Amino acid sequence: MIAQWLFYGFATLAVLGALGLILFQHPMNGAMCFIVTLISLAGLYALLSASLLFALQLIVYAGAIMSLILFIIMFLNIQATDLPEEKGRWTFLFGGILVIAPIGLFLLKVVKTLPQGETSIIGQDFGGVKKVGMVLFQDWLLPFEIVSILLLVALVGAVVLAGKKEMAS
Amino acid sequence: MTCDIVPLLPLGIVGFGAIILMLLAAFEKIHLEVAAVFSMGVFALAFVMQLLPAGPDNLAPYTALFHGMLVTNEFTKVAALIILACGFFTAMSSTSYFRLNSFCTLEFYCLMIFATFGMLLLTMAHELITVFISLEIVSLSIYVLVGYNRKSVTSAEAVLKYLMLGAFAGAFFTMGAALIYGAVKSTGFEAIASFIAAKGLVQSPALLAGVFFILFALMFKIAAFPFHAWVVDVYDGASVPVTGFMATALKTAIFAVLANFLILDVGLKDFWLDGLFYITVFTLFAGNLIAIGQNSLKRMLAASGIVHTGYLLIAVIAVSSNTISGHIILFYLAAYAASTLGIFAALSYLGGKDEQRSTFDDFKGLAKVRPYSAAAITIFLLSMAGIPPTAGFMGKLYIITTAFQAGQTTLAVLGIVSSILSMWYYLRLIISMYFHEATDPFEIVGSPFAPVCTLILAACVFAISLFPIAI
Amino acid sequence: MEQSAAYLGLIPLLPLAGATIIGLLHLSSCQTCKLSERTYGILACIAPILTFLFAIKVFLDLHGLPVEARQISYQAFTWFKVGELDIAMGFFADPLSSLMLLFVTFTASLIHIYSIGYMAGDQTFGKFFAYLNLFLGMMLILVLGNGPVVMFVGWEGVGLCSYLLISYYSEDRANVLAGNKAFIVNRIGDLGFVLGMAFLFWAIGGSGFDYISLKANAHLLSSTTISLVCLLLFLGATGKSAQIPLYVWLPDAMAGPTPVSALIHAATMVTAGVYMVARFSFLYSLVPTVGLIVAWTGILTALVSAIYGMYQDDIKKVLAYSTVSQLGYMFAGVGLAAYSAGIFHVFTHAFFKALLFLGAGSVIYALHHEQNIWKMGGLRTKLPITYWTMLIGALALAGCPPFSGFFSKDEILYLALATGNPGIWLIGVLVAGMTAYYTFRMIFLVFHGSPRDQGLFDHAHEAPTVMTVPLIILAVGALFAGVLNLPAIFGGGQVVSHWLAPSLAELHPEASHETEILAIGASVVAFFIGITIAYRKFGSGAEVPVFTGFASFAYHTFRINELYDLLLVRPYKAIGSAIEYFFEPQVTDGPVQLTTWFYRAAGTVFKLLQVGYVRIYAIYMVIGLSLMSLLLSQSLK
Amino acid sequence: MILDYLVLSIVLFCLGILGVISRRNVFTVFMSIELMLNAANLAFIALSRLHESMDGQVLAMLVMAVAAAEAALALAVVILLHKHTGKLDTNVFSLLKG
Repeated sequence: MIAQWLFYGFATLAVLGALGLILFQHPMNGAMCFIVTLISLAGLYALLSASLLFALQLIVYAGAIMSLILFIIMFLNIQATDLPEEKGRWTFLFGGILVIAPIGLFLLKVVKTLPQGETSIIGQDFGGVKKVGMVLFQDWLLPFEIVSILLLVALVGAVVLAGKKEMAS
Repeated sequence: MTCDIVPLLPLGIVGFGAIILMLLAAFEKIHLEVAAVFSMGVFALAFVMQLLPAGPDNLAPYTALFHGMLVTNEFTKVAALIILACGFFTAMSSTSYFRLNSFCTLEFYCLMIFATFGMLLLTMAHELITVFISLEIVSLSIYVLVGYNRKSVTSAEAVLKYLMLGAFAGAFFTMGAALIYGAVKSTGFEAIASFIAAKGLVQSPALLAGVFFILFALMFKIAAFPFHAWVVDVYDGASVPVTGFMATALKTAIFAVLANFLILDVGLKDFWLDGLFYITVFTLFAGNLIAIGQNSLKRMLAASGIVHTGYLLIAVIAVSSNTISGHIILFYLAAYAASTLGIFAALSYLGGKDEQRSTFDDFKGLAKVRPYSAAAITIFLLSMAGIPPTAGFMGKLYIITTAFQAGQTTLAVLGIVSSILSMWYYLRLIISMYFHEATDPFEIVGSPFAPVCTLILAACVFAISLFPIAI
Repeated sequence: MEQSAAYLGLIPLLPLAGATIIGLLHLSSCQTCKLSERTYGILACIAPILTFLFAIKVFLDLHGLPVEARQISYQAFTWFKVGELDIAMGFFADPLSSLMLLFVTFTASLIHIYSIGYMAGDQTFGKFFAYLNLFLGMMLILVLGNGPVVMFVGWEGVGLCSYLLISYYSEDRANVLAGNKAFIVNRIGDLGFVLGMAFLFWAIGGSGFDYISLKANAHLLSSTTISLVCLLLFLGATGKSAQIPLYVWLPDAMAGPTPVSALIHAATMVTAGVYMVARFSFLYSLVPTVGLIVAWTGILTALVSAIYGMYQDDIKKVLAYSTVSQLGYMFAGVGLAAYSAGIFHVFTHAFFKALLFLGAGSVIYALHHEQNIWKMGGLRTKLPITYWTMLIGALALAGCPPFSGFFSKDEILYLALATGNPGIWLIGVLVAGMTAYYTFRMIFLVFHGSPRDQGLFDHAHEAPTVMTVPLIILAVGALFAGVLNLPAIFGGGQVVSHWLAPSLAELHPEASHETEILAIGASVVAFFIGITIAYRKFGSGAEVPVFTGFASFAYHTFRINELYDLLLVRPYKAIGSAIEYFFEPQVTDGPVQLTTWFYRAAGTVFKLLQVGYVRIYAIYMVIGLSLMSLLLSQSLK
Repeated sequence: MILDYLVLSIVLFCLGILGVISRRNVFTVFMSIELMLNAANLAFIALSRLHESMDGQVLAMLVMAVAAAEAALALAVVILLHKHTGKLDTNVFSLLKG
C-alpha cells in the first residue's frame, strides 16, 4: 500500500519535473526541474527492486550528468537576452500535443496488452550489485566492452569539438 | 573453435589501429599525412583479413563469451569489405582535401577509424543493445567529423542538426528495444526470431511497436521519407571527405543492420511490406524532387542519396525473406559507394580552398581544362543515373528484375521512372562541365592521392559491373 | 568430351589490353610529350603477333585431339543471369574457329606491321593503333564466342570499330558520313541478327544458349522456326558481309585509311557473315530452301558488284566491289551447304585481298594519296615489288590456276553444278570472267602503259621495307594457300575440308569426274577470255573513257544509292521533319512542357519544405511517426 | 502494478518528444532527449521486474552509459555553437536550407 502511494508521489513529481523542463524558459530552471524528475525516477527504480540502478541513477545521472549540464549552463553564463524569444511556444506546444497524441495512445494501447505483475520486492538479491554484476559480466560482456569504446569516442570527440587546440597549419 | 578469431580479426585490427592513432595523436608524434597513410594501412590490412576464409556461414564467434550477440556470415563479410574500402578511399582522398583546408588534426583519422569500428560491429551485431551502442559509436564519431571544421558556422549547424535529430531517433530506438524486451524477455535477434516464429508478430503488440520504433530509427539513419529532411543540410555542412564517408560507409552499415533485422523471420518482414512500400515510393520521389531544386553539388548528391536509399529499400522489400543472400543490396551498395566516393574524391581536390567551388555553375567548362577529372565525374554520374555499362546500371537492373520477380511490379516501374527523373540533375552537371567555356583555371594544389583515388574508383565503377552475382 | 583451356580467354584479351594501353598512352600524351611512332608501332604489333602464336597453339592442341573431340572451351565467368537466361562469357574453339583464328591473326599481324609504314607521320598515330587493336580484339571475340550472345558482342564491336576507322580522317565530312552509313546499314542487319537470336532463344534457349547445346537441341525446332531464324540471321549476315540489299556501305567504307580497308575486307569484319552462316550450319543444313535463297542472293551480289567493278575509276573501289563480289561467291558456297568450300574461299580470299589492298595502299602511298587509276600508269618500273606482288594477288583473285583463288572459287562453282544448280554455276562462271577483266583492267591501267600524270609519276617511289615485307609474305600465301585444299582430281587431299568436317553439317554431293572437269575448264576459259579483253583494251595505254548508256548506269552503280535515298532515306527524313515541325510543337510539346513544369514546381515545393530549422525537421519526423502509429493502432484492434 | 510504471514511462517519453519539437533552446532540447532516454530506462526496469530477470536492469545501465557519452558530446556541441553566435537558439542555425 505504501509502495502504491510512493509510486503516485514519485510519478507526480516526475511528470511535474518533466513539465517544468519543457515549460520553463531558462535552461537553468529546466535543468533543476529535470533533476527532480531524475531523482523521482531513482525512487521508482527502488520500488521496482532495482537497488543498483537506484544508486546509479542518483550518482551517474542526477549527480554526474546533471551537474555537468548545470556546470556548462553556468559556464556559458547564459543571460535572458541570449535565450530565444519563442513567441509561438504555446502554438507549438498544443500543436505538438495533437501530433504526439496518436503515438502516445498507440503506446498505451500496446502496453496494456503486456502481462501484468506485482511490484512487490522479490528476493533479497534481485537488483543488487552482486547479482546484476554477475549478469553484466557473464551475459552482457560484449556490450559492456564496446561501451568503453563509445566513451573513448565521446572523449576524443568532446576534446576535438570544444577543445582549445589550435588547428594544424 | 580456432577459427573464431578469424572473423573478428578485422574488427580487432581496426579497433587497435584507432587506439594507437589516438595515443599518437595525444602526443602529436606524427605528421598528418602519415596518419592518413597509417589509417589507409589499417583499412587495407583489415580488408585483407576480412578476405580470409571464415569457416561456416552464420558463425557466432565466441558463443560462450558473447552469447551470440555477434554473428558473421557471407553478408556481413561483404558489407564489411565495402565499409573498409570506403574508409580506405576516404582516407586517401582526404589528404588532398586537407592540403587545401587546414582544419584537420590527427584525431580526424582516429575518429574515422573508430566510426569504421562501429560500422563493422553494426554489420555483425545480433542483439538490439549491441546494435544501439555500435550505432552510437558510429554516430558520435561522425557527429564530430561533421563538425570538425570549428571555424565554420555551417559545419557547427550541421553537427547541431545531426546530433539533435540523431539523438532523438536514438531515444526511439531505446524505447523500441524496451518494448521488445517487454514482449520477448530478451533483446537478442535469435530470441526475437523464435518468438515471432512461435507466436506471430501481430499477436504481440508490444513487439510490433518495438519493431516499429527500431525501424523508425534505422529509417532515420538512412534518410528515408519522411525522416530525410536532415540529410541535405548535414551533407552540405560537413566537409567533403566526411560527406563521402557518411554517404557510403554509414549507409552500408545501416542497411546491413536493417537487412539483418528484417530477415529474422518471414512474418516480421511481411508485416511491414505495405508500410515499406509507401515509404519507398515517397523516398524515391522526395529525393528526386529535392535534388532538382539544388544548386549546390553536395546538396544535390545528398538528395540523390535519398533516391538511392529508395532503390535499396526496393531491394530490401524484394529479396526473398527465406533465403536472403543480400547480394543485390550489397551489389548496389558497392556500386553506389564507388561512384559516390569517386565524386567526393574528385570534389576534394577540385573544390579548392574552403570548398569555394560547390555549385553547378562553378564547374562550368571543367572538361575543357581538366578533361580526365571531368570524364571521371561523368562516369560516376552516369553510374548513379544507371546508364550501362556502369556498375550503377547493373545494380539498378538487378534490383528492378528482382522486384518484378517478387511481384512488386509497381515498385519496379516507379524505380524506372525515378531513374529517368534523376537524369535531370545528373545530366545538368555533365552539361555544365562539357557545354560551357571555362572561366576558372581549376588549378590543383595538393597531394596526388585524391586524383589517383578518383582514377581507381572510376575503374572500379566498371569493374564492379562485371562482378557476377546470382539473383 | 571437352577440353578446357584458359589461354583461350587470353586470345581476345591481349588485343583488348593492347587497345586499352595504347589508347591510354595516346590520351595521356600531349604535343610535346608524344611517344615516338616506333614505340606505338611495337606496342601495337605485340598483341596480334602473340595472338597469332596462340592461334597456332590452339590449332596444334586441336590437332592433337581425336577428330570427333576437337573442341576446347573456356568459361571465363557467368556474364549475366536473368531469369532462365544464363549467359557465360565463354570461349570455344573447334576446327572452324581455329582456322578463322589462324588467318585472322596472321593477316592482322601483317596489316599491323604494314600500317607502321603507311601511317607514318599521322597526327594521331596512337589512336589509329588503339582502334586497330580493338578491332582485332572484337573480331576474336566474334570468332571465339561460345554462343550467339558472345558472338554478338564481337559482332557489334567490329561494327563500332569499323565506324571509328572508316571515319578516321574525320576532318572531312564525307568520311564521317561514310562511317555513319556503314554503321547505320550494319544496324539494320544487326536487327535481323538480334531477332533471329531472340527467336532461337525463345524456341530452345532454355536449356543452354551456346553452340553445343543449341546443336544438340536443334532437332526440337519446327522447320518454320528454323527457316525464320535462318532468314533473320542471314539478314544480319547481309549487313556485315555486304550482300544485296545491304552492300551499299562497303564501297563508301573506302574512306578509311587503306590498311583499315585491308583489315575490314580481307580478314575480319566482312567475313563475319560467312563465318556466322557456317557456324549455324547445323540449322542451315536443315532448311535447303533458305540455303538456296542465300546462294542466289550471294551469286546475284557477285554479278552485280562485278558489273560495278568493271567501270570504277578509284583503285580502292575496284577492290571494294571485288570484295563484295567474292563474298557473293562465299555465300553461294555456304548457301549450297558447301560450307567448307565457302570457308576455304574466305581463307584464300584473306590472303590475296589483303595483298591487293596493301599493294593498292603502297601505290597510293607512292603517289601521295592519288587513288584514281586514270591518273596512274607505267608504275611497273617505279614500284617493282608492289607490281609483282600485286600481280600475284590479281592472278589469285582472277582465278588463274594454280593460284589460291582458283581452287577455292572452282570448288564452289563445281559444287554448284554438282548440287544441280546450273543457274548459279553459269552466273558464277560469267562473274569469274568479269573478275579477270576488271582485275587486270586495274593492273594494266596502274602498272603498264605510259604515265598519265607525269608529275605524280616522277615523285613515285617504292614503299619502305616495313610495308613491302608484308606484301611479299602475303604474296607467298596467295600463291600457295590453294594447295591446302587441293581437290582429289589434282591428287590433293582436301586437307581444309577434312579439317573443318567436324564443325560443319555438310552435304557431300556425288558427281562425276566429267562434271568436275567441265567446271574447271569453264572457269579457266572464262579467266582467259576476261584477261584477253582487258589486255586488248588497256594493255598498252588507254584514255579516260566517257561512259554512256549502260556503262554510265553501271558506273553509277545502277543508281542504287539514289534509289535507297529516294525510297528509304527521304521518306524517313520526311517523317522526321514532320515530327519536328508539326508533331512535336503541336502535339507532344505541350504535355512534355507541362510535365517538366509540374516536376519543377514540385521540386520548388520540396525545396521550400527544407526550411533549415532543425525543430521543423523533428516535427516532420514526428508527424510521419504519428501517422504511422495511427495506422498501426487501427490494425491492432 | 507494472502497467502504471509503463504508463508513466510513456507519459514521460511523450513529454520528451514534446520538448524536442516545441522548444528552440538547445539545452532544453538536449535535456528533453535525456528525458526520453530516462523514460525508456524506466520501461526497461519495470519490464525487468515484470519478467523477474535482471537483463532489463543491465540494459538500462548500458543505456545510461550511452546517454552519458551523448551528453558529453552534446555539451561540447553547445559550447561550439555558443562560440560561434553567442546564442542558444536552434532557429539561429538555419544557414543551410532549401
